[in-house]
Order: sequence, then structure tokens, then C-alpha cells
Amino acid sequence: MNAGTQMVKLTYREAAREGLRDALARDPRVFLMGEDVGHYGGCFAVSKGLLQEFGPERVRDTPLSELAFTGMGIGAAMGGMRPIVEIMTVNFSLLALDQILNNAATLLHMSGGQFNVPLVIRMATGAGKQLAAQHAHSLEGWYAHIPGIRVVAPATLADVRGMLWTALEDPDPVLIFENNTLYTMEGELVVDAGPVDIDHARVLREGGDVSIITYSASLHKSLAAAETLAVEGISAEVIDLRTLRPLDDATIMGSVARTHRALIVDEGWRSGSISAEISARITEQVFYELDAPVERLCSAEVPIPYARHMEQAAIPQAESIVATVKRMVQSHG
Amino acid sequence: MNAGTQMVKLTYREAAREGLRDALARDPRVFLMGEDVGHYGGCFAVSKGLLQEFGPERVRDTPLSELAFTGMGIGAAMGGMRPIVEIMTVNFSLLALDQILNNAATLLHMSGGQFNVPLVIRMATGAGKQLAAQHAHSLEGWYAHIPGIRVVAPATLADVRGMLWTALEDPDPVLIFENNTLYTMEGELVVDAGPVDIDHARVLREGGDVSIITYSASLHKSLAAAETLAVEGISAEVIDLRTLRPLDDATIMGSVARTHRALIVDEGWRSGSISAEISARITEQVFYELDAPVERLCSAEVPIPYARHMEQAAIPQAESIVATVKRMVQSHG
Amino acid sequence: MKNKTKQTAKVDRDHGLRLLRKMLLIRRFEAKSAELYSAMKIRGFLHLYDGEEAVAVGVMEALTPEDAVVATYREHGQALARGVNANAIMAEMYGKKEGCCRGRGGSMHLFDAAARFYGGNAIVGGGLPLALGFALADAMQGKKRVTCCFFGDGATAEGVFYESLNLAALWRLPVLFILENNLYAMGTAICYAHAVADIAPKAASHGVQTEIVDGMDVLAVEKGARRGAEFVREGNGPYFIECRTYRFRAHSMFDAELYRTRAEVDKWRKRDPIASFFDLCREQAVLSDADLEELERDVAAEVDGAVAFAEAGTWEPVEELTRYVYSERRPR
Amino acid sequence: MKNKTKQTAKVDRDHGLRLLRKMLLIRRFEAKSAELYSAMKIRGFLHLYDGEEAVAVGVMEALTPEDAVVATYREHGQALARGVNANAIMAEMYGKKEGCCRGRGGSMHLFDAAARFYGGNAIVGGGLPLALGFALADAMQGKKRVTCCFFGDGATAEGVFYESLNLAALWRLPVLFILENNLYAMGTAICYAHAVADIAPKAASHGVQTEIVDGMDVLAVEKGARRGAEFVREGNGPYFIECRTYRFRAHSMFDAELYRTRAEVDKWRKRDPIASFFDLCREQAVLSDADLEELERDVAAEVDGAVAFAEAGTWEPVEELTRYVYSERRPR
Ligand SMILES: Cc1ncc(C[n+]2csc(CCOP(=O)(O)OP(=O)(O)O)c2C)c(N)n1
Ligand SMILES: Cc1ncc(C[n+]2csc(CCOP(=O)(O)OP(=O)(O)O)c2C)c(N)n1
Ligand SMILES: [Mg+2]
Ligand SMILES: [Mg+2]
Repeated sequence: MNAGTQMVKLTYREAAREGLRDALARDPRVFLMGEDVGHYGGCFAVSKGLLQEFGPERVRDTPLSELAFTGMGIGAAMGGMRPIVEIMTVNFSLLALDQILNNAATLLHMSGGQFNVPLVIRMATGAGKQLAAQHAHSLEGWYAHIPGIRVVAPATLADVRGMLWTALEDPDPVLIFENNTLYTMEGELVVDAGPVDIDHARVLREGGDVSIITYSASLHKSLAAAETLAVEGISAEVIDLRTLRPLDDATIMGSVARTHRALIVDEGWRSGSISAEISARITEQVFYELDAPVERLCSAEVPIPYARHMEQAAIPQAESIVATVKRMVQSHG
Repeated sequence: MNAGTQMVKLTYREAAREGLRDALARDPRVFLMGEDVGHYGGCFAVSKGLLQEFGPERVRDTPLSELAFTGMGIGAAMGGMRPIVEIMTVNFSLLALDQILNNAATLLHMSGGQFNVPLVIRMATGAGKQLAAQHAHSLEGWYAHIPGIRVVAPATLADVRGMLWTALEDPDPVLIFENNTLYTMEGELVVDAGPVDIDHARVLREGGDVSIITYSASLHKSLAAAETLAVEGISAEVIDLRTLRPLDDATIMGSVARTHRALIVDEGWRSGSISAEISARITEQVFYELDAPVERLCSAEVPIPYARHMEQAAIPQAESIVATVKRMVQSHG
Repeated sequence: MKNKTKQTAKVDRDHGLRLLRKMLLIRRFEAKSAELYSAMKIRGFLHLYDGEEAVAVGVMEALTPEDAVVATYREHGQALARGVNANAIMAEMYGKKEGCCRGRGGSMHLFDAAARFYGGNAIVGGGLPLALGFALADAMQGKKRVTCCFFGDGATAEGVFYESLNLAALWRLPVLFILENNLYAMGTAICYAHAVADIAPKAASHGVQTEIVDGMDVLAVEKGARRGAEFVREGNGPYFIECRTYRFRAHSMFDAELYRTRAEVDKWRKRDPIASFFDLCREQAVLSDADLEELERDVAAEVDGAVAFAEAGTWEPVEELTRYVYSERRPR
Repeated sequence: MKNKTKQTAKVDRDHGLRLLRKMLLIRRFEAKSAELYSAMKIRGFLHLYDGEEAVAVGVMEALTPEDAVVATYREHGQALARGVNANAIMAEMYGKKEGCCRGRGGSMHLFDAAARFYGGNAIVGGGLPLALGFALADAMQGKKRVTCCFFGDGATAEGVFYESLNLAALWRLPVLFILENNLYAMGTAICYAHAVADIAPKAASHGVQTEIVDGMDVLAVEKGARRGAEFVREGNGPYFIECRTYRFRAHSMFDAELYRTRAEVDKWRKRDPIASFFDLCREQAVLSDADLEELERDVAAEVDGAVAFAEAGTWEPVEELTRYVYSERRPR
């Protein structure tokens, strides 16, 4: 067995760390900067050990200055480096949004094509850990509104490791959203897993009755739901979007054209979510293939509450996916 | 003729100013703060003269500190005042987004209902004045993603004057978006025009063949398009959404159930726009009433370019509305 | 530093009892909270104030019930010192309906209208503009009140800190800024986050009156806070106090403390604000070992009571999930 | 202020000609731009540098072609001084394809890769972090280059200014900060925006080396900038120069100038940087009236040429609308 096929057991967190290590080892232009990425070892322990391995020039602890260090990443990218800016969590990224939207996303266009911004920004996202309203946003779908950036949401070990590589090779800004509930997820990965494409969604489970279109943490709930549904004789196809901007319409429409029903599962707040965009596109592109209205299962439109039962009630669950699919399949035979 | 029915000719700008004057005169708790609202007279001359009329305690020029003065408005609102925070334009509001999303929108919920935030934030929005990428965002639909706030977009003189009043009486934060191309629009208004509701969309023109669902500057383009279409025998209903959060589903669905076709016209970027949300809801609520797929006419997904011909090509126009409606009506008789 | 050394400070018995009790309550309440965290009764983030008790307790002495407090996410200490009910806090951390925020806020979001305690804020620096707003509202309404705002050294790297200082000074707002400088922002030592580790001169450069106090000395903090509150209340504009302190425990329950040495922590522990204040009181024959024992019993009972209250609490029905997103009553 | 008075400064002829020509070019180019604005050839916002020419021209003298410049939205002056082609700028303001940004940027977004001119930025303070990034990239790549960043007094109220100062000082980044203090942010006089109108001490409190120069005196600006650039280039970290200047005309073409008096403007006009520099050169018998006339003719020709170039330019086809949103070539 050569390295390419040797499998190793690890967590999503470790896979993310391997991705960072690959990147730092591979390209001297790459460096990581953000709050507590160094001495603390990363707020989710993702970058643990990297300061020791690569030194303080390459693994840079920043002050709590999200706006300035994100903008600094943009400038450094334009200046020939390949920065990875870590904004601890999406909740704090609002402080940096001006730089992301008004500079990272627009400089190429405003300059008439003169300057591209090969920047990667990583952040944790999502609810589920009882961190309450200010620490539980799921805004990756919201970010996908912005032209000029790419938005990816790795749900698997291979993706969290490999998307970083591809993102660093991209000439334009890429935002990587890692759901904070996934870090402890275990799985297997080939030892020297490499880059993965960031242009396509992936059908993770084939099925004929309904297409469940989802991403990130909800992918795993959707796969669990599909298992349950299978027992009851309902065959659900499960699509991992992987990239939220630009969306891979072909994979989505291909699936819906086969199953004639679509459910989008999304941890973002419902109104104005990425799931609304997908629903609208399905209507626009394969309306006459639909046997039933496209449905969405999203988070409740509420700042995420602290109490566990309330928080879990606020976000989509395997049970609610099962129930929704059953209703969709049964009521519109 | 009494004051209540006496009409006066004025611009949208003047109507907005009358709204501010009403508010300042009516309630001593109301004050206006923002960049250049005082000595300069407002960047769009909306607040011209108000500093002289109400003094520097009530009309407060702020430093360029969007994050701090927006947050200060939140605190002042909780402290018993009724602040109107003016963020010159939506483009700069990104700097204040953390306070808007993490505080204004969440405090009521996080505090278990103890503290509401009766804050009004006004800002100009929109493209069309050749101000290029960093000064031409249309993000009002994007803001409508956030639970806990209300988002309104006055398209008429009555609304720009009256929505402020209603917003100030609302116990929760209200964001008012004024499209910068509307300030010079002229019209008539009753002298003592008062508050208007901010809960309902309005059918501004009735029609039977298609529902054009829109708001703000696009409303006027849609009305013009409807005129043109009428000449060609196509009867378009035009809905002014007025409030983008929460959406008035009843008015939208009522119309679509009558016309069986819907076109949403929106100056926001297409992907993840408020028009996607409306499309998704139509699918969810009146799918079986539809004679044709819901369509959207949005801005091109590009940072708005400076050159006039490019900028105009980037945003929806009456001509493109006419063309889209004709295609919709003709191809799916 | 303007404060005199504690040896010269005279304490009267009631005052000593009150300060010591408050600090002890915080210490014991939090020790119990940490236990309950391990027992999975409390979840999310839990940031202990262990070592910093003298700051909140000293500061609150200078405030009246009409004043307002804006806190951080490390705010059990700030809340307890302010007089927020321990039962309501514990129930909140359990996520129970009887919690001060009906279980919606948790450890990082304690609010109490009655105490004018305007919350924990989990966005570093996020409370600063709110404090300005309360102060502005008071000033515009002619109320001679103080708004006291807590924040850490980490927050002083955020742009909003400077925007807030300038605005407060420009408009002479009645804000008492309390910097809890514990030398670390999570795992980032102040030298890795600030080119100049002296924060007070930065505040002074914006025209804010500043003072530095020993944050391990509750009397020094109290004195500074009284000076500051008086200054602010008299309409002289904002006042900034840097309290030099240290957190004895990890940043949160997720912290492996890779960034500092045991020796450094031990050195600071020798300056424990509770032990040293009690020693002072004992030296001055104001308090005895028996007093301390009684206080400990009393505080233990309060903490136990809080746990019992929280345990007995109920869960908000999930049907209530979307309550409090918007106000329930609107005029039209 | 460190600079000596201009009487003592000695100018050599080539230097004098170069500085004067650059300032004149900016003045005449912008006067023409204002005309063209009224003629509706140029649209959007147009912010003139009239009165402030000595700042950009003086600063650019200290930079090499390898250095980088990050500008504001009032950047025709900065661009012309840096050597961005006048034709390309004018065509850009016409919105023509031949413009330096193919008509996509307009007046507020002039970019030029060849000149390492990284753009006008229409978000006040938005360029500061970018400048840090260029400087960091240079430092990490071992390049001894300077990144020069312009911004106004208004920008120094933005939090990002302080975040940037601290980071630049903390990491000793090779940034030359140029504050164009023209006493107003739009219509807000500095006294209404800053509790303390002295900005330099605020920068100094973050450990940044500071200096104040007379921004109406091109030689003083140049000297300061040379000191600063040298300091930065030698790896000593950032340097901050406050240039005290004044804008003679309205903030933009939409400004009724309600916030200042004619008399104040007239007072400042007496210190016109171009007239006073020419006077100095004439006093020193370095330049004559005839030289000035020739420069005027020369500059007029360049401006006319730019207008002709812009007029002759073409419109980017609307089919190209969505180009440059993403790069055209990607590795996979
Ligand atoms: C804007 C923002 N950025 C990052 C974080 C994550 N975070 C939480 S606490 C903390 C450190 C804050 O340090 P300091 O202000 O010194 O307070 P301390 O924890 O020492 O009391 C960080 C980085 C946050 N909550 N908010
Ligand atoms: C973040 C932001 N807020 C507000 C504005 C609107 N605005 C444009 S220029 C300006 C004044 C800036 O003043 P200053 O920094 O002193 O530069 P000057 O115009 O005097 O050169 C303002 C408020 C903006 N462009 N960006
Ligand atoms: Mg700290
Ligand atoms: Mg200025």
C-alpha cells in the first residue's frame, strides 16, 4: 500500500490542521494570522503546534483588531503573499465585513482587472454548542450574496483538508466556513490527501424520491435522515453543496430533474437564506420537472438561545428532515 | 379645504426632511445623529436647517465612527431616548453591522424580553449615480435576513415622511433605506401627512396578467413598465413591498393567486437576494396557482461600475421589465 | 499609580464585611459553577473571574442603584457584585426559565433590568458603545447618573474602543470606563497584542481623565472608582480606570493554558485579593477568623440555595422559542 | 513642528521645476475636471485636491518606484504626483475603456499597477489596513520598500486607524502614514469630531514615530517625508507625518459649504502652496516668471492632451459588464 491509499483515522479538527500544515510547508508565501492562532493553539485547537513548527513569522497571533488584520491580509495577498486569515468565528467577522465586501470582493473589478486578491479567510460558524445569540450565527449563506468572493463550507475531512489547498491556489478571495460542531467528527482520510475541487457540489447518496440539498453540519443530519427514510421505503438523494458561491446549478438541477422533489436544509435563518436562492433557481430552471413545491428546512428566525432544548429546536434536525420528506412524498404522490 | 387635505408639491428629499422635523418637534426624546447631519446639512441635504431649528443637542454631528455611534444609538434607545441614527449610506453601514446584528437585533431576546431597542437607523442606498463599487450597494434586502429588526424601504413621498413616525413608535429597531436616486423625485403630499403603517405591502396598480413585486427605486421603473405593457394589452399588477422584513406574504400571495404569474424586480445582487426569498415563498405558498415559473430581475452580480452605460446595464430597467413580462406572458399562455 | 498602599488604609467593620462577603460570594459561586460545568449542568462558554474579584466589588461600591452597568462575558463577578440575584444567575446558567434571561442568555448574557445591569456582551468591546448610549440618554434627560463599563485589555485593541473614547470625551459623557487589565486576551499576552502595553496614555490622548489602580486591592479599586464616579457625576466627562489584575484560572473551560507558566500564575496567586484583604482586616483587628468562617458558611448557603433554585427550575416550553424576537406590544 | 521655515530652504532649479510643475499639473488638471463635471463629462463624486498639492507632491519626492502608494478618494493629486498617466486618469473619469481602470473605477478609484499605485479608496480609512498588508508582504519577502498611505483627519476618528497604528507598530511594518489634516471631514470641523484635535500624540501613544509638517510648504513636506521614508526603509517601523493643510474648494461637487466662512477660506488661500513655492523660487532667483509661463503652457498642453485622449476614448461594451468579478485564469 503506498502513501496515496494508506488511510488514517483522524478528526475534522486534525484534518483542518493537516491542511494548514500542508499549506505552510508547501509554499513559503503562505502564512496564518488571526487571534490566538499561535500561543493559544487556536480557539478550536486547530492550529495547535503550528507556531512551534513554523515560527512566529508564519503563524502570527494578532490583536483583537478584526477589521485591520483582515484588511492587512488583503494587502499582503496583493503584495505577493498567500495569507490565511483566521477570524475565530463568523460572529466576529461582522467587524471585518467592510474590508471583505468593499475591498476583497471589489478590488479586481474596481481596478479594471489589474489587481486580484488571492486571500483565504477561514472561520468557524454555526450553532449547537450553547454559545447563545452572539456566538452562534450561521452566516455562510449570507456571505454567499457577495460577488467577487468564493464561499466554501467543507463538511467532510477530505474537504476541510483539501479545500484550503485549492483555495490558496485560487486567484480570488475564498472564505472557508468550518462548522464548529464538526471539529470532533471522526473519520478516515488518505495520509497524503491533497487538494479537492471547489467548483462542484457532490451527490453523497443517490436516491429517486427526493433531493435533499444541504451542506456543512446539516449534511450529516441529512444523511442520517436518509438512512431512516430508506427503512421506510423512501429513497432520498443527498447533495453536499460544498461551495455556496458560486452555486453548482448543474448538479442541483440534475438531481431535481431525476427526483422531481427538492428539500433544502440549511442552518441559516430562513428569510433571505441561501436555501431561498436555491429554491428560486430550481423554480427558474426546472419548474416543469417539479412534482411538488420546493421546500426548505432552516433555522428558526430567532437569535440562537442558550438553553440546549431551545437551541436544538431552533436548528434543523434529522427528525424534522425525515418528517418533512415524508410529508412531501406522501401528500403529492 | 382643511389642512388634512391641502396638497403641497415637494420632493422626496423634502418629504424626508418634513418627517424628521415632525419627529423632532413632536417628541423631546427624539434626536438625530450621524455624520454631517448638522453643519453640512446632511450629505443629501435632507437635514438641512434642522441644526438651526433644533440646536446641537437634538441634531448631532458625529465623528466618522460608524460602529460607536450606531451602538451609542442602541444604548440611548434603551436609556429612554428615541434616537434616529443616520448612517450616510448603506456602504458605510458595514462598519456598524456588528452593533446592528449582535446588539440591536438580539438584545431583546438575549435578555429574555427585558430590554427592547426602540432605535431608528436611516441610510441612503442604491446605485444609479455613478459612484462606483464602494458607494453603490443595494443591501436593504440583505439586511432583511436579520431577525429582530424591521427593514423598510419607502418609495413614495408619503412613505418617506410617514414611515419615520411609525418607526419611531415601534418598540424594536427599524432600518429605513432611502434610495439615493429618489431624493429629487417630485410629487404631492397632504400638508400634515402623518404616520403610515409599516406592516403591509401595497398594490399600486391592479392588473390581471402578472404580478410585478418590487420596492424602492424599482417601483417607479415597474410602474413605467406597466404603462408600456398596458399599451400592448398586458395588464400588470404592481406591488410596492414597502417593508422588506417582515414580508407581507398575504398581499403578495393574494396578488399571485389572481394573476398566476410573478416577476420580482430588485436592485440587489441576484444570488441570495430578497427576491429569492419572495420566489421561494411563492413556491411554498401558492405553487399550484402558478401558470409559469416565478422570475426575478435583479442587479448583475458585479460590483457596480462607474461608467454610466455600464452602471445602467447592471441594474434593472423599465425596458428589461417590459421584455421579461412579455416573455413570461407570451411563452406560457 | 495614585493609590496608597493598603497598609495605610483603614477599614470599618461593616465595610470590611461587605467587601469580603461579595468577593467570597463570587469566588465560591464560580467554583461551584466550574463543578457544575464538569457535571454538564452548565454548558456553552464559562469564563471565571477568579482572581479579579476586587475589581468588580471595588467598583460597585462607588455606584448608586440609579447608575448603569455594562459588563463583559466574564460577568458573573460583575453581576453578583452589582447585586443581581444569585439564584437568577445560576438558573440562567442552567438554561432554566427562572434564569434572569429565561435561559436564553446563559453565562455570557446576564441581564437585570432592576439592577440596571445591561448585560454581558460576548463581542469583545461590544458593550462600549452601549455604555456611551446610556450615558448620553442620562445626560440628555438631565439625570446625574453614571454608566460604568467594564472591558478587558484585549478590547483595547479593537477600533471601537478608540471611537468610544473620543466620542465620550467629545460629548463629555458620564461614562466610567473600567479596564480589567489581566495581561492576557485569551492566550495572547499583552506584549503580543499591543505595541505599547501602557493603555492609559492612549485613553488620555483622547482627552479622557485616567488613573491606574492595583486591581488586586479592593480598597484601592474602590477609592479610584469613587474618585472616578464623582468626577463623572459632576459633569466633567468620562473617567478611565485601569485595574491591574490577573485571572488565576483558564480563560474558559476550553483552555489548555499553553501560553503561560505555572510559576507566573503562582506568583500572582500570592496576591489573592480575597486573602490579602482579609489579612488586612485581621491585622487591623476589624475581622476575625470566626468572621471569615461565618461568611464562608453564609456564602456557601447562598450558593447552595442558588443551585437548589436552579435545579428546581423549569424548562421554557419550546413553543416559546420565537418569543422576544420582536416586542409583543406595538402601538399600531 | 520640526521643519525649518521656507526662507532658509535652498532649492535647485531642476528640483524647483519638478515640484512646481507637478503641483501646477494637479491644479490645472483638477480645474479642468471641475469644468468637465459641470459639462457632465465627468460624473459621480469629484473631490478636488485644490490647496493640498504640496502634500502629495512633497511626499512622492521621497519615494522610489518600488515603493507602494495607497491613496484616498481625493486622489487625483496623489495619482498625478506619483506619476500615473494623466491621459489614463482623465479617460477613467470619463468612464472610458482607455481609463486606468477601464472606466469601472471613476474619480474615486484610480489604480495603476505600473506605478504601484493601489488605488483610491472611497471608504474613509479603508486603505489603512491594505497599506499594512503591502508593508507586511514586503517585510516578509525581505524587500526594503516603503508603503505610503494617505488619509484625512476624518479617517483618524475611525477605529480602523487605531487598529492599524497598533499593528504597524507592533510588527514594525514599513508604513509611512501621511495624514492630510485639512481641518474638515466633509462639513464637520475637526473640533466637532475630535475631543483632542492634536492627532499626532494619538499615533505616538501607539508607539509610532510622529512628525508634524506645514502641508502648505512643499519643501517642508518633502523633508519630512524623506526623514520618514528613510526611517521606515531602515526597518525602524512605521512613521507618521501630519501635514497641516487646507482644501480651498468644496468637499465635492455637491457641497454648499455652509460650514465655513469665505473669510477663513481666503485666509488660507493666501498661503497657496503653489504661489508661495514659486515666490520662494523667484526670490532665490531659481525660477523666473517666464519659467512659470512655460510651465503653465506645458501643463495646459498635458491637460488638453488628457481631455483629447479621454474624448477620443471608447466605451467598454456592456457585454463586458461582468468581467473582472473573478479572475479569468484559475489553476483548476
Ligand atoms: C470581537 C471579538 N473577537 C474575538 C472574540 C473571542 N474572544 C473572546 S474573549 C477574548 C479575549 C478577550 O480578552 P480581554 O478583553 O483581555 O478580556 P479577558 O478575557 O481577559 O477578561 C477573545 C479573543 C470575541 N468574543 N469577540
Ligand atoms: C466609512 C465612511 N464613512 C463616511 C464616508 C462619507 N465621506 C466621504 S469623505 C468624508 C470626509 C472625510 O474626511 P477626511 O478623512 O478628513 O478627508 P478629506 O475629505 O478632508 O480629504 C466622509 C464623511 C465614507 N466615504 N466612508
Ligand atoms: Mg484580558
Ligand atoms: Mg479632512
